[in-house]
Amino acid sequence: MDFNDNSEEAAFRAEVKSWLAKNAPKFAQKGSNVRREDESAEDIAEAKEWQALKADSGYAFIQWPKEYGGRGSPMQAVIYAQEEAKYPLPRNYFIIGAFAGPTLMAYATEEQKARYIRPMLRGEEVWCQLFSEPGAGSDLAGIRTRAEKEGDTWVVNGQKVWTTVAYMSDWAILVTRHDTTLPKHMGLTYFFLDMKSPGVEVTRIRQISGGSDFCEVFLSDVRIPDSQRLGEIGDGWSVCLTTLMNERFMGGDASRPDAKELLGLAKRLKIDGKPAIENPAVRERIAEWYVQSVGAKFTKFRTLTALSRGQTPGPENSILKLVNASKLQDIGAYGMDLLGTAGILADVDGDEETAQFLMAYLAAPGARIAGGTDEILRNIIAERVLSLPSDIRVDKALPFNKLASGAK
Amino acid sequence: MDFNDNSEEAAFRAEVKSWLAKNAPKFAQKGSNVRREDESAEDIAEAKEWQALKADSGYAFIQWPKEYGGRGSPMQAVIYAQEEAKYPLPRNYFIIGAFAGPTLMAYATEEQKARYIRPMLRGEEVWCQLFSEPGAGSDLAGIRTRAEKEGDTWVVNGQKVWTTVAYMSDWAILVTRHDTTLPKHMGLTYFFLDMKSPGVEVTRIRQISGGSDFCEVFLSDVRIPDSQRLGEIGDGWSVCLTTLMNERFMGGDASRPDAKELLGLAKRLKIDGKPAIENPAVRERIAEWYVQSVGAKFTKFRTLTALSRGQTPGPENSILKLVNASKLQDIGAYGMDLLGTAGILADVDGDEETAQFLMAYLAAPGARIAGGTDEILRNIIAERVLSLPSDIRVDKALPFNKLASGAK
Amino acid sequence: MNFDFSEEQKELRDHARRFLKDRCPWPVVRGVLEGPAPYDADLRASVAEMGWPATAMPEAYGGIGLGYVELCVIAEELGRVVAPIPFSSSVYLAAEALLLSGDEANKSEYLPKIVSADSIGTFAVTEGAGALSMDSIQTQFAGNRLTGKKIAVPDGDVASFAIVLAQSARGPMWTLADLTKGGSTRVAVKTVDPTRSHATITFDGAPAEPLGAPGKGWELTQRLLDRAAVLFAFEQLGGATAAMEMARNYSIERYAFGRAIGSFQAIKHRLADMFVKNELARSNCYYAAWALMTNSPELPAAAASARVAASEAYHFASKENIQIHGGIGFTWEADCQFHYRRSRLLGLNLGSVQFWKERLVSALEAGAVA
Amino acid sequence: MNFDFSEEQKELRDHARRFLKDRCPWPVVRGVLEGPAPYDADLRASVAEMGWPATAMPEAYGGIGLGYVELCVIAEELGRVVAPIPFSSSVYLAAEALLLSGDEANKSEYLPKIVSADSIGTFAVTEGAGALSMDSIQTQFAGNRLTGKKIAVPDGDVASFAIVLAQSARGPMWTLADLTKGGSTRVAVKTVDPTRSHATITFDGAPAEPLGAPGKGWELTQRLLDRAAVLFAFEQLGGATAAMEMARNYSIERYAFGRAIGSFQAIKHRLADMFVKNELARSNCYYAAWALMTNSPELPAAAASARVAASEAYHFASKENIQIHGGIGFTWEADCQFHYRRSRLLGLNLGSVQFWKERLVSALEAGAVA
Repeated sequence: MDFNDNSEEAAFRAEVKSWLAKNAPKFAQKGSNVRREDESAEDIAEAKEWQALKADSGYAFIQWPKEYGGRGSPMQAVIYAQEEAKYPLPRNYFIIGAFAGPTLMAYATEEQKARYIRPMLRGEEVWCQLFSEPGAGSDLAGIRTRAEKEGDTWVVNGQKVWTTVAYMSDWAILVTRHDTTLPKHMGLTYFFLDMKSPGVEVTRIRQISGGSDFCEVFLSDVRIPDSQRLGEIGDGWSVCLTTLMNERFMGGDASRPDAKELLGLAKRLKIDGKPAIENPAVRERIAEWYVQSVGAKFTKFRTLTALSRGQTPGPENSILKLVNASKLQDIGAYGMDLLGTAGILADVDGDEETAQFLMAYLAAPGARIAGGTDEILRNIIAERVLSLPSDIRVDKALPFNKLASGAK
Repeated sequence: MDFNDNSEEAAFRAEVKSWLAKNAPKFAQKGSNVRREDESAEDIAEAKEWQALKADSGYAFIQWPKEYGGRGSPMQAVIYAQEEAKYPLPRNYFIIGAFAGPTLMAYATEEQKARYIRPMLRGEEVWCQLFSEPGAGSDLAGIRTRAEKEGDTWVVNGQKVWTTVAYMSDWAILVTRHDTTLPKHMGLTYFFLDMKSPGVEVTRIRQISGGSDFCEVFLSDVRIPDSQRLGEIGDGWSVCLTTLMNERFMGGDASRPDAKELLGLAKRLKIDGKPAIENPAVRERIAEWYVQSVGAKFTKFRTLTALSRGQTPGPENSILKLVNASKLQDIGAYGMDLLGTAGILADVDGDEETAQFLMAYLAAPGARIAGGTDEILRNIIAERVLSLPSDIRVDKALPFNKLASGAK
Repeated sequence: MNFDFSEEQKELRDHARRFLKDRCPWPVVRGVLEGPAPYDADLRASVAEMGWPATAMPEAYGGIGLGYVELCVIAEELGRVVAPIPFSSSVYLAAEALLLSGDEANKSEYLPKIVSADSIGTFAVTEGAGALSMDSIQTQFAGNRLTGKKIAVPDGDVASFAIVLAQSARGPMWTLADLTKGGSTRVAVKTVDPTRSHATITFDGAPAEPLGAPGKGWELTQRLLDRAAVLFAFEQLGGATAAMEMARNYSIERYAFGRAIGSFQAIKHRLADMFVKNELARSNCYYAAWALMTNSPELPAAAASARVAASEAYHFASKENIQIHGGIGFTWEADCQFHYRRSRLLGLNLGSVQFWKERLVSALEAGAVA
Repeated sequence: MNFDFSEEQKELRDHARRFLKDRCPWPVVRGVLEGPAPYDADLRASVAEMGWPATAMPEAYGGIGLGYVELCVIAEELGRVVAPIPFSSSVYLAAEALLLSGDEANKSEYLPKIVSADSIGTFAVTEGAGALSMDSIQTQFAGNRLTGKKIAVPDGDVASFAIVLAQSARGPMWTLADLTKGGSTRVAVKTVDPTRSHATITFDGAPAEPLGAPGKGWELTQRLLDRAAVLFAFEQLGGATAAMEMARNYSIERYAFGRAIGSFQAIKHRLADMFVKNELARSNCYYAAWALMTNSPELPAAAASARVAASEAYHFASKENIQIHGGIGFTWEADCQFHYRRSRLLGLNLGSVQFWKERLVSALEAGAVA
């Protein structure tokens, strides 16, 4: 039991380090790995340039098969990501491609693959994913966006939401409902789509935290050639599952502030004239979150170990977002509590170390929902990991248009 | 807003106080309100004597209608109970009668009422309730005890469980299934039963805590005359609901140890050489449980206020057991934690004040289950108080013998 | 036993609820969140017309002296709608401070203006991060002038006077500063809840006068905190109840997997937990209202208990309300954020829940308890 | 990255699991719960035959020196079945104390007896209620004799020797007392978990000898606690996992309302929460096993972290296992009680979870952390 690379991994890491040392600083100087709301055309151009350079050196979408420009190695993808994270590089707008790509690989024609995959890998064309809808979030198969066939063309109408990078995307993957009289999962058909098509309108969504990480996409009589259908008519759910399987990438590290930042805050603040860090109640809280934090970190190491051994990672990875999102919300609120009445201030004398707790408090509700709500994640753990029976489903057999649906 | 009796209540309380002052001490000397496991025949005789005295003075089952020997006043019942609790009186074996009685009042013949209700009120005959079964706890309507009609007699076979005072009961109320081909709730029929009938066998159940508060009752070819049926054949569920409605008595006070006992413990123990009560982490916990404890206490006061005003109490009362049972478990475990390694001892130098935490830890699992599990109580709050939709029911329409059922 | 609002109090509540439903729907709150105004002036004026600031105020100062339970009723309703007006600063803090001070001249001068809403008053105490303690107070009062800086002062940007806790040669001191008379600078600050305005006030030799007994500023502050905590707790209780109702209603309207999401136990039981926390808070709040009304020696314990229960109930209800709303819940356009912001603001305005847990246990040790 | 058991370690685990499934089913545990025997002698003998006490023991003392990760593997399996044998006292405490002491003579004398199961050893430290501190130690060591009283000593009634923390003229002191040589009285005591026996030991001038450096008894105790905490944490982890599996299996078998109760989200999500806590504990335990194996400076933080996570995971799993079983779960005849009792015993044996949270934060402050 150790934390070391095996010899192959060590060699790859050395190679990556050296490549990054040579290539990253130029971009790191200009860019920043902090998300910015209103990037300039230059920011985007720079990010594309960096992605292209990575792709040309075999460091973009490393988990992809070699024939498409990857290295077929999830472990090497992780090692690369670890090393890349040490540089403040341009924002990555290309992550949707990482799982749109494998969907194309599985379902597109050879001509389409030749046309789309390389520009996707190189970031020349940005892709987005038109899946969620206002009425279909946790229940993705409940989408209502209609696709109607007119000759060799499909006419699509509907509204999509929570679409990352839609405002700057060139192409999209899209799931639609082509037949409302079929049961829910059987009436779905999957396409890819030119985002510059007439009838596509994108607006950005503002979140509680003030950020705008997502978009709404309105589709009005958007025409898609049947050649851009992926999978058979009515086979959209299977195609979706292909995409989602590739979306299950490595759970990210916990957002900050984490237990360590709380420890830092407690060292600076006072309670009853004594440093807060000397207060046993504060110490207990720090201990609790530290245990979660370290537990999450080493859980990820267990997953990496499976990858490193060429095995399929175990289910332990499924706990990470569930743990980290609530921890973020709780630590945010508790940091504000430690600040006392001053905790309400968005900015305590311009001090970023204190402001991060309020920011976490405002951002965390999104973390508990985006990418699978707490409730969906618990269901997944219960059903897929512990093999418990599924919820009683009333929506599987009935025609979609006979299902009960609420006002919203 | 005050905590005072209104004038009518004050008058009744004075009357009760004076009656108790005159009558209770004789029994209080002999008895004890602490539950004992293995009461003697004398203990039982004494309890019956006390119950008869109460009944003859109008203080037994005060909530019952006047014509049956009560006073028709839930508020007066509460006031009496408050005053009675000040004396260590004999254990009360007669509580099942309090809700078996109203069921008889509603469904029995005049002759039966004349025969059974007064001995029930006076404690001459002890009643028990044969409802729950090993396979039907939270889901009472899932009971399997069979009743088959042979002429004017029913032959009953099955097993009941969690039956309070069955081992000393003279009579029982009983719900059975007379037809397994009908849907679950429609195949039930309700009886009362002589516990001395051939084929009735009672054994006591031992709990984790070592106590034996409940019994199992085995029914083997027990013959019950049809005249002892309460309600129509197939109407058993409605009759059950009558019984259960009367069972919803005032939620009890929290069991001890509560926040105050924890405060007491913390004053005596040391952490790092200083009294535990000076430790802010300990103080936070005490505060949290005290808030719950006071909240529960005053919630009960709000219910009493409704009774006092002649109104139906609000739903707030439904939270009490849910809050108190988990609090008991948590305080038990935390008290043991404060004791440190010595917390494992059933008996720290014969010190009852410390032993109560371990006892609470062992008793609390029962408190979270008996009389409605935490989960059933949350469902009740959600559905009856907040009017949320019921769970999806797969068991309402199918014949009972077609329902899925597990190994246990 | 008579432990509930009276019929008259329930009528007052129903009346206030109807009034605020009409006058303070979400767009009014959103207007203050997104616009430049520090509060909704129309709502403030209507509330004054209704006589709400006069509720518990003695008649001698223009009040109607209904009583504190009635003021609690009003507070709960203002909390329900996340009212964006300077009510708590003036009525729970400034007016209560004046009443506690025993200073007749100042009471006669300022209290009627609070009643008529001609003036906004506030209480300026916080000076830095961390739990409040007299050690943390640097503001000096000398020669009837104040020097120092107060942060996170509620309505500090719009108040015309402030009761200010300061150090003085005679010990901790309450002082009254007329903020319209110069010597102080106010800067509105951004907080977690922009629907209630806050400011930094810098006193640079601002004229002020002593309020209450010299050297008693810290004791008076403790008494004020206990009294205000009860009223804040009712605002929190109102917010917690409204957030629960919002989540409950959404869970019935919103369908997923062919069912109302409120039929899933994950949601149902979360809502049941909200109800439990809210009812425990309500019972604690009623107890505290009784203690405030009767000036009971149990007030410190009862106020702390209500404050703790209501802070935690509102925190839970407001965050889980967003969670139950799912994706839409954390958008700017949704209304969930109002409770999420306000619960944090109210939960910190008088000091954190930990601060109040400590006060509670101190009160338990001192002995006057339920 | 190689952060998991190796194939060999997994084989050891599977082998141990099969062995214990066969040799330590619930009736064996119940036999000790209900009977007069302090432990199951057959199981103890078989475990010794399997060589488990030798797992991490250096070959010089009769061990096979496989290593600490392997001992952790064994501990997890013993925890799963709530093994009613004096293993932890001898192997995690007494043997580790001897190894830490550096006392060759005693190591050579006692360690082989632990390996062969000829002797049971224990560590006697607790003297009263409350968190452990050197102040609380009254037992005196003078003139090679011990005087004092130790409570809640694991296997104190059946151990033949004990390492005893005492005060001495040269400061805190470890001493080794041969309990078979008179001068001490042992009284078995009733605890929350009668499947593991405990005793009060009164030393009345019992002969004993110093163990380890004089004056270093407290430091040695700290180091022993860190090492033992890792092994106890694995027992707790095993118990937590087994309790979760028990609840999971029952929730699939048990039907209510026409459905397996495991199809209700109230139950499903509780089980998911158990899984989450157990996986966090597992990851923390692996980290601690690594730190123990490598004698890392991170051991104090890693051990405390594992101890906290595993204590809380087992507590949660064991109590919610009963809850999911419903009525049957809190009967004496059901097997749920074994985990419920053992989780509390293990959670307190080395000091409470709060005691370990404090140790954790102290270690974080000291700096060597993940």
